Amino acid sequence: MVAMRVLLGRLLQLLLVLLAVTLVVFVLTQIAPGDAARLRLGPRASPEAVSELRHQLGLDRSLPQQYLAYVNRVLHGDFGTSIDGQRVSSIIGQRISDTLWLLLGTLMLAVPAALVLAWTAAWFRDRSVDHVIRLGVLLALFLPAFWVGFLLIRLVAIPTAWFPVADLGSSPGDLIRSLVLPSLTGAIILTPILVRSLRSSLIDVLDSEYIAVARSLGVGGSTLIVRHVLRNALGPVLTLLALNVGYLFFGVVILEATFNISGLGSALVEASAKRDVYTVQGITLLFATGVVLANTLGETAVSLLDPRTVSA
Amino acid sequence: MTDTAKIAAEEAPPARKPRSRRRRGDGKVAVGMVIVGLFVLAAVFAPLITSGHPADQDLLNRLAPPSHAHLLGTDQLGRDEWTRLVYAIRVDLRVALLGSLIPAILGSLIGIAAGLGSSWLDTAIMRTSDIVVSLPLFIFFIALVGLLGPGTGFLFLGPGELPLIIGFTVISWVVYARLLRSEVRRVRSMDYVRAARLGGLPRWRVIGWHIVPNSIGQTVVYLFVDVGLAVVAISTLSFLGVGIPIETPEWGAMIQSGRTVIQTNWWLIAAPGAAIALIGMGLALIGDGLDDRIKS
Amino acid sequence: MTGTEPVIEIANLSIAAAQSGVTLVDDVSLHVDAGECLGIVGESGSGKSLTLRSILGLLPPALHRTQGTVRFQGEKEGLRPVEPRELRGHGVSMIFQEPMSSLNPTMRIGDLVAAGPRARGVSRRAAADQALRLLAEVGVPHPEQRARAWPHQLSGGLRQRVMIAMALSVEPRLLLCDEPTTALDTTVQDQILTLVERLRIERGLALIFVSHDLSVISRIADRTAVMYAGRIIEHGPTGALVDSPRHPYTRALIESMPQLHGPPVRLKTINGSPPTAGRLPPGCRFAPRCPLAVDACHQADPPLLNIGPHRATACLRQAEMNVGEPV
Amino acid sequence: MSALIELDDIEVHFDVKTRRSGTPATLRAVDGVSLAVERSQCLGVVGESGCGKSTLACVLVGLTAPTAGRVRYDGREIGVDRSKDLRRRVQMVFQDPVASLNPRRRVRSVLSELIDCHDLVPEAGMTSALNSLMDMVNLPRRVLDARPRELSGGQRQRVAIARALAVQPDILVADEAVSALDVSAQATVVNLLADLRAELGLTIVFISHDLGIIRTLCDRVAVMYAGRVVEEGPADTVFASAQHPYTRALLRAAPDLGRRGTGSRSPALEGEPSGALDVITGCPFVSRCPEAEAICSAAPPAYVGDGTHRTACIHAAH
Amino acid sequence: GASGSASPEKSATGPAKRGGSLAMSLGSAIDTWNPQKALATQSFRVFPQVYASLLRSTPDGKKVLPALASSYKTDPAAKTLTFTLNPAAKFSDGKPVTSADVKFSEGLWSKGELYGSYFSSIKSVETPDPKTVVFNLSQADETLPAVLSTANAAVFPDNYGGKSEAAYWKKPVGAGPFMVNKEAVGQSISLARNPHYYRSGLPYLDGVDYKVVADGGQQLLQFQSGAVDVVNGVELEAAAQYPKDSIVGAPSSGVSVLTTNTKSGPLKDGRLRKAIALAVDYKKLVAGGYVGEASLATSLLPQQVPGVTKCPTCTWSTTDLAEAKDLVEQSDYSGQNLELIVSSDSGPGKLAAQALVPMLAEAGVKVSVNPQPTSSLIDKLSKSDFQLGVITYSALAPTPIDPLGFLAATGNVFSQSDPEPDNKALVAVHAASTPAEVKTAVQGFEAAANASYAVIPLAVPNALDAVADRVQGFVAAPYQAYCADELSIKN
Ligand SMILES: Nc1ncnc2c1ncn2[C@@H]1O[C@H](COP(=O)(O)OP(=O)(O)OP(=O)(O)O)[C@@H](O)[C@H]1O
Ligand SMILES: Nc1ncnc2c1ncn2[C@@H]1O[C@H](COP(=O)(O)OP(=O)(O)OP(=O)(O)O)[C@@H](O)[C@H]1O
Ligand SMILES: [Mg+2]
Ligand SMILES: [Mg+2]
Repeated sequence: MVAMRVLLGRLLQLLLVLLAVTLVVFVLTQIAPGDAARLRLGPRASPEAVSELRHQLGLDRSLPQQYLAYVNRVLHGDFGTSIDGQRVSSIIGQRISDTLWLLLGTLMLAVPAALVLAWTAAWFRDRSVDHVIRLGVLLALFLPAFWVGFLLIRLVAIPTAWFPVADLGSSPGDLIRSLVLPSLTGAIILTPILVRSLRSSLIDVLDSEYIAVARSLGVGGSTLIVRHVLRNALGPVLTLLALNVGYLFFGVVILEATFNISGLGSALVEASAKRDVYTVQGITLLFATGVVLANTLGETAVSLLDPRTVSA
Repeated sequence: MTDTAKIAAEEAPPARKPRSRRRRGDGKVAVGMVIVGLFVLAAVFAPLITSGHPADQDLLNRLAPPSHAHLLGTDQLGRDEWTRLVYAIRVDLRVALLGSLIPAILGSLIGIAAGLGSSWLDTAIMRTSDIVVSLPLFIFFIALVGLLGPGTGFLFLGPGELPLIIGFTVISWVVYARLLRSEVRRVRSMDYVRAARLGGLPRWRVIGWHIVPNSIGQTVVYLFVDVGLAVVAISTLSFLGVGIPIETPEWGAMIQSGRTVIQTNWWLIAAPGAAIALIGMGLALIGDGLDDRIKS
Repeated sequence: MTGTEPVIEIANLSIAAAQSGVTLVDDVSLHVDAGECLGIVGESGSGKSLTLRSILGLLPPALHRTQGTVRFQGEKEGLRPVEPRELRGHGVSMIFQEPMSSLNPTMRIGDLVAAGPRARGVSRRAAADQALRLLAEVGVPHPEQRARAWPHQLSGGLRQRVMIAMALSVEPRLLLCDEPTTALDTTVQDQILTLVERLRIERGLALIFVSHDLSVISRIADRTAVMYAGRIIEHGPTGALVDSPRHPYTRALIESMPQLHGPPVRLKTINGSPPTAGRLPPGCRFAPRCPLAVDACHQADPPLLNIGPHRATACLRQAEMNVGEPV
Repeated sequence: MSALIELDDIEVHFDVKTRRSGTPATLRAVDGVSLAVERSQCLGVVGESGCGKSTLACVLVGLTAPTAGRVRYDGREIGVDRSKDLRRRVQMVFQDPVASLNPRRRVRSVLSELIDCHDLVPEAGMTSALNSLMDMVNLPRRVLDARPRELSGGQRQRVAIARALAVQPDILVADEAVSALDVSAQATVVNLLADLRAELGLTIVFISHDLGIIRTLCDRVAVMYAGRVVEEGPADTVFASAQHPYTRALLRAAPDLGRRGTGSRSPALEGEPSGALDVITGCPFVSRCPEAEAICSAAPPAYVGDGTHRTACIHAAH
Repeated sequence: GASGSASPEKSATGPAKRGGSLAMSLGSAIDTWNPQKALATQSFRVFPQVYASLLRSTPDGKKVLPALASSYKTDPAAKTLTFTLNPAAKFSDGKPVTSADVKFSEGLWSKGELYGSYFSSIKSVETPDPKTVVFNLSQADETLPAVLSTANAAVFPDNYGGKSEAAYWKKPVGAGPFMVNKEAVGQSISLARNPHYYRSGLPYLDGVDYKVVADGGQQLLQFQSGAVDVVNGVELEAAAQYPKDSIVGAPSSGVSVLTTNTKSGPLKDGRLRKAIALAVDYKKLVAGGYVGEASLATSLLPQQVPGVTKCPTCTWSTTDLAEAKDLVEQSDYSGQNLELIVSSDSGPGKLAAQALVPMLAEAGVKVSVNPQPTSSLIDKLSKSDFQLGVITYSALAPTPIDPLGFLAATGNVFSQSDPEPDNKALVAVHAASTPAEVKTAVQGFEAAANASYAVIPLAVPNALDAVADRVQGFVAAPYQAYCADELSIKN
């Protein structure tokens, strides 16, 4: 009942944010110089052809009308056509899998690593292990991802020739091998962000009286870690992850550029350089929706996990 | 002997001050200050510690290895890498600083307004910031700057710098606003603030002397980290070809252009990256140290 | 009380901060007999909680025990030296001050009370049943219903009852109470104290009860130890200790307490404030504030000396105090 | 009656959202309280947590606007938006010694700021004014140059009192001003307040849950339960012959050195204070009252008693 | 040209074997499948794999060979050109190539906005029978066979094989050695063996996978890691990073030019344009901006192209800083910043553009470099939305018609300068019957171009490809039109 209510509230907010997203994306592309029709048809097209296409694209209508039409199109899953004359939805379809693989790879490395490091640092807090981890985290926080990628390529990929340095493989084996270095790079960037907050939230939990109580009752080992500590630290981790999804997407864009992976990120960079408005619109909208969904999912999970907000 | 010991003991609290003065986090702040200080000094006295101008080319002496004349060798156009590395501090730090300070000030003002203002203002600001944080702003940023191009310089800013600063402002005011709002709300209900109000102090004085000074601690801490992150972001964006023009000495662009010679002249990539990480860490150490200090 | 075997015996316990090496608890020795309640009273920061927590090895990571042994009377064997982790969940349990923060917010009441037995290997069913019995025993109304509730749904008094049920769930012989009633209202404090007393009698529990409030201690404790700046400075049967304190600090403590009975009097005060750990004065730590202090008091820290059956004090001038200035 | 400050049927209701369903509800923090304090008198207010003591204090000093009712100062009605001078006359000392002082300001600047603000002494006299404030609260003068973190809890609380005194108030409202202190520091502060009252003729409203301190310090005492005053009268009468069953239970439940022993007895009172959210039609205490009768839950009992001692209980014998 | 041109051909070892596929990199995406509209050089590297023309040339471009046409003959007056189609010539869908297809295609060629002028001498096309095509010429045209051997003269199925025009250009069908299998626009093109290829037994490869790797550094990495077998157009500055023997160079048919917007902005002033030309230190530019992998330009048209000769009166590649400064002084230029656009994708120019900046600054001209992806560069150039641009254009056929035609079609590389000399030269070359006449026409054009300084040749960059060891049969092709049908994988 209450869970329903939480969910409904979230959903409402989600709609609101998505509306804002479409508005931002729309404004974004309005600011862009150049005329979509002219860009599409090329320099040699006749003015008649251009104005014909302008009409077809609805560019001759008022801005609010255009916006409504745009939202309407998007709602019907129509993201328009790129300069190259491709359906934006098919570009997204082609490219999304690489991006998802990268996200998955990065998360699969970063989250466990962050848990282990944060746990170690929190458990041995203020001892040398903790200091080393914190210093390392501090340093890693400011490593430019693309630079780390280059170094990995130069120091690992080329000498060993184990890992492909571009594209994601198609067979499972190749895929995994080609994901190793990009994911590692992503994890090197993401992990420190997670560790920093995770450590302090773990310390909060470890220092809390209820952990002392559990230990005083002889609870220990994995029960203590999982049931008593992690359960309580999970909320902050999820919140943090959800909050960082936008940053994570940015990271994936960098990874794609660094390792020449043709996912959505590189498509976005290419398209915006080409002033390919519809493609930019489609991809940013997709990323934004992803972020908003992840946020909503994270927040909902957190509030569902916390009995204080849900239980009846 | 015993007498002096006794006196010492009685005066203990004030006399042993030095002990308490060296607070937690001082070591970190010191190390951070040294690192950042060195960078700042290098930027200020760049002409003294480098030879020539960062744009000076020596096309006949391309990709020279490190030597006495060229501490880090030369790049593809025969420009002295060390000189570019040092002059890049000016660009990167200037943009990062402005790109963090402006949102910090703006966001803080908004945060204070939200924390102190009426509840509908607070609601309005917080709802807006809710929406803003749930947007992939960096993605928008790439799209926007990519679509708009770098533009020309503005006042003392070089080409491409103003869009970056504006972009950072749009992205990070939210963090500051939220941070300060919650701090202001916390401090606002502290008894000493209520006491100040009861004492009849004017509203602005309560805000300026009691609420704000006690609220901005975390903001300052975050500001240091944020400047470091901004340096990383600037270089990342120019790596993606968004932002600062290529001929400007800028760490990200230097790494990007060193990419073709990664095999032979790896230091052209290694040095700027190390500079980014180092100054970031210096800034973060100061921030962390201040944080320790605030928390202890 | 006399003649019974002690349940626990703590000898020469010292606790220091790991980094600065500052001693926070200094050479504390205690013992509690079966069914007996030992009260520890002292001002904030005097080291009461640390002493108690160190028994179960629950010191904060920045602190560690520098010396001292704990000997515990097992169920079959006699008094023997033990390590803290042996006592956790076996023979000793503890109740804390803040009933809210002591309960894991993400676990239901029933699971919380069952956690101890579960850790000892009791089956889920049996532990759950036991939890219900315990909840009823500590006076939680509608235990079946409450067992499914979350901690935040309970009032302060109920939370503390749940905490006590949790402590009892491992069938302790010794219950450590760290200011369990300080955060509670007067009437609820009264209920909890009554409950603890009842349980102690019914279950034959030994108690160490820590409080900064001598009146609470005087209500519940058979014997009382007074702590000051990390040391026990006086120790004796509660009645005797309150009626004729043999340490100036104890006396000052009593005199500074407002009374509900007798004619209202102006409170007595103690000069200065307690020393900070690490900046102890030479000699007796109370000397700088002591109205009776003589030169000798500033020279060396007086040891805790027995001055009669079950009574000890760490004051050079205890003899004068016995004769008694007007109390 | 020549009351210096008077509360007339004060109600403070908060609109809150219930945690369970998020539906809005009204929380009756203070529910019809009338009190009067005469000049140089000390009124003690006791009651359990959440009964509305702090809210009442905030109404007195003008930090909270009452939902209904009037506050009168010296016969004049005063609201929340008080003039600077009026504001100065009612000062407050807070509970938490840590939160009650600005951690970034030295004692001197905090005090002189307030004195400045009201132009109470000429610029030249500032130092001596500050020194005499320190003397007044029995603190060494060097405390003026200390920061709060360098002071002990008792010292801080005395600085907080000095701050209140700096603007030369007529009334001091002390909200649990000593509860967070150790007994020895507590005694110092209680004595200080008693002295100030004697020396300066200060009027004091002293809020506490510690009956012993109230008894030591106050002339009159008001016992609150669930936002209402259930009994009010001269301290010695109330302590000697409490009329309300709740007051009696409170007295019985309070631990006291003079009444020791472990003899197992039943608790003075069962149950816990009900939430302020519940709608109360009759006597708020009815659910816990050992003497409750059917009529008690029908309507709130009227006060019985004489001009000095009144009790809101049908059983009160006056 | 140190590393490159030393080994023009990778020595073939052993007999070629069938099977396998190769991965090749492209420095930028192809801009269109329609050769009549293609501007990007990279497109012309892909076209020969998919399309076939009536004729083809040897890789070095020196000799014209039969292709879809098994033979051709001219009448004595050289006014008709009669082609007999190879009976084996089939499109990749198995349909035979007929004279109707050629006639249809010719219609497209001569209508082409960019390259239509190449075919201006073709008056009409006759198809006496399915396997014979007769081109009636307005005049004798020596250059036509060379033009007909390029992708500009690719043969498409009549009426697009029944498809709509748009659908056809999405996935075209040609008679080349391979056919389009899968394309991810802007990223990769996967070609599969054409089973109906007219040269029997060829191609050896089962497929070719092109992928766009715009970044020179990435190209290198991918080549080193074996992800790419052939790098088409090695970025000059990365050439030294490749294994020595993997680089294959060919005499370049391209020129790197600095083009100016002569219609608007300060560069309307010819004096400023000349000043810029004189301010450049070409030797240093070649050494630094082209990392030594180039030679000095002596003409605006590619020097390697037969018929193009050095123009004696031209001042290309001369430096005179003093005069440059004077000219800047005299000009209307008021010191504002000029934007210099250049392709950010691999290929020569990015470095050169940056190298130009201080040289021009010394003469008092302020320039800033703005790299753009090739596609938006072309876009900006063709909209005259630029001030300065560095681009490299290449001849696709061994005749001056090709570069001249390109220059004319693009308004003198988008400079919008007076098209008169281009057209005049074009007509003259078409009409020329002796090499001397060609020479005169070309030199007249050069002189006019030199006088206007609308387009300034900067250098003749080497065309370098990197070829992995396992590739056999790779031959460097100066005219880009390298056909992969003889490529194979070593055992
Ligand atoms: N984690 C810690 N690190 C350093 N010092 C500590 C730590 N925990 C406690 N202390 C110090 O140890 C001393 C004794 O603390 P303890 O908690 O035992 O006091 P207490 O008598 O229980 O006081 P209270 O009545 O306030 O609970 C205090 O001076 C305190 O400052
Ligand atoms: N601003 C507010 N908004 C909502 N509810 C409030 C607010 N302030 C106080 N309350 C509620 O009003 C009731 C009375 O609170 P108040 O602080 O006056 O109690 P108290 O008697 O001072 O308690 P304590 O002894 O715990 O200090 C409580 O239930 C409290 O939760
Ligand atoms: Mg304690
Ligand atoms: Mg209160």
